Amino acid sequence: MSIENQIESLLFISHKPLSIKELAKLMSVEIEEIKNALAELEKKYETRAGGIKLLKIDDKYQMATAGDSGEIVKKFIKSEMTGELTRPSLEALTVIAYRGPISKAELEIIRGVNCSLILRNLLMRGLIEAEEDKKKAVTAYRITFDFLKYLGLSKVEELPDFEKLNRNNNLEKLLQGVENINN
Amino acid sequence: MSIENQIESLLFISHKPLSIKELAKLMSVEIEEIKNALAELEKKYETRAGGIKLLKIDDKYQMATAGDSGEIVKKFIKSEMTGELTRPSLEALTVIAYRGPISKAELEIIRGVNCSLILRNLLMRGLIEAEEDKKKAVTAYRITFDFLKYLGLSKVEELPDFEKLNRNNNLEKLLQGVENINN
Amino acid sequence: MYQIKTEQFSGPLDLLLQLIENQKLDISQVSLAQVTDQYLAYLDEVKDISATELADFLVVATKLLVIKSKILLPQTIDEEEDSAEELEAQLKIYKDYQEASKIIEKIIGQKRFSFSRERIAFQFEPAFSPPPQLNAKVLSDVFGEILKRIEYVVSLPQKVMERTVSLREMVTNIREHLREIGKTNFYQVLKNAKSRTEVVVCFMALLELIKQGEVVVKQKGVFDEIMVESIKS
Repeated sequence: MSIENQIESLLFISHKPLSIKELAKLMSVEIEEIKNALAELEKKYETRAGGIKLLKIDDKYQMATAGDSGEIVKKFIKSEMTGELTRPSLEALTVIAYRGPISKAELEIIRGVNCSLILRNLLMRGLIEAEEDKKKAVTAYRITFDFLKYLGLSKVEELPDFEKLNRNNNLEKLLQGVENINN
Repeated sequence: MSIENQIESLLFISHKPLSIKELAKLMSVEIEEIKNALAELEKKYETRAGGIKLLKIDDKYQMATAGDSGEIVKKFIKSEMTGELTRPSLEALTVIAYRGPISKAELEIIRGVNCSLILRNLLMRGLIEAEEDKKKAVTAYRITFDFLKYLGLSKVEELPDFEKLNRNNNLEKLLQGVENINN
Repeated sequence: MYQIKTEQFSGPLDLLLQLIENQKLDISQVSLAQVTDQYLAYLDEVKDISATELADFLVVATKLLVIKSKILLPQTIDEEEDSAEELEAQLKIYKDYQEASKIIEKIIGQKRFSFSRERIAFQFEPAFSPPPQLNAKVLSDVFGEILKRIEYVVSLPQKVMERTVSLREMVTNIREHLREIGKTNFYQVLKNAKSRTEVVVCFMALLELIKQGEVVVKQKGVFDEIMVESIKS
């Protein structure tokens, strides 16, 4: 059986996102092969535009129902998802979605407010996750699949103006300036 | 959105086979329409011959992994069910051991992150159990007797430093503080 | 004076942006200077601002005053270029993301939610399967570490409070400077200012005095000294 089909099977039964590394280990296959197969699979799901979507965040993948079926699936599984978010939460999530993985300091420069409490709140709601960057000794935040499911998108790159807001050159300058002040 | 896609979404998310009648009722659509859409869907899945199959048992439909993936799927389940716990799972288990019975909300306040997935995994492995607290209308989690026995203990109070760790000032403050914010 | 709705702003930049947009201005140092008074007025009026947020609102307040002083007193403050440009740049960037957040809000509002399965799609008998290496000692160690982390979380609001209090002290200093400046030359006071903060404090004080009608400020030409005269004396 092809690697692509095996990956599809695993993503289908799994209750959680799977990373390229996990898949490679499980299947005893080179990372490169997994990557290629996933790229193929991604393309197919995008072209089909059916009732199942393949979601992607960085090197992790998860299958989910298409946004168009949102209402009927919600009814079927009796989900209480409302998608309600406060303005500060929404702002923080936006910045993290466009610029993640992002440090707390960077987020605070963009929002102009201390974000400790809001980050904690979003972590508890499972809308973002934290990851230690051991090299830089900082914590980086990124959005989770749960937040992607709020949006009904396959990946953050589908957000409007992603290119522009992902790499904001003015911001790079500003961040450097602030680092200099802090040092 | 097409009926076909909606059916595909429902079959994907459902844990049990769905009948044509059930689908028709759920979607408020004529039986004939469901039948036609299902026929289309069946054809597509057959042609694709991917990692997911569309099974028909009597008048019920279900999605399943393709037969050839059986081995890798079993390997995945085994990896989920056995072996050492990840750090986040271990932390959750620890908090439940020392503070159980404890609600999901309290656990998440203490750990500062969402614990849905972890709780499901610990339940699956028989390390914790859920109990409905009817008075508070919440689910409370505690470690199982099997796990206690595995640790060589007969009750949680025999855990090392139980008194000291179970009654911790900061812990009480944290749980109280969050209650205040919520009120 | 323009009335600001007492609504909850998601932060100082949000407030600033709305003040500028209400006046249909573009983001520039000049427009920032123009809304400085309204910004400060809002801080005076609003009561339900939390301690956490107040600190951040005050930080922006000082930056605004630096900008305003830079525009009004170009010859005295030249090393403040960075701070002024920084706030302008920060606000422009914030605006980009705030607009994006409104689009995201709309996307979520369509409720085109996706769902994933919550359990593995495979029938198997749940069986007790403990992690082989786990023992009671590990549990107590891990719990100890969790408690340590909690110590930090619990102290978080306290830290924020401390920061706010120190900023409050600065505002108190302004009141004290009020008297002093009323009887002296503003330029002299500025010259003696040891830090950027002190310059800001002095300037803030001057603005307050003018607003309260206690002093008048006179300047013959653009680059001439600013003379402060107390009306009451």
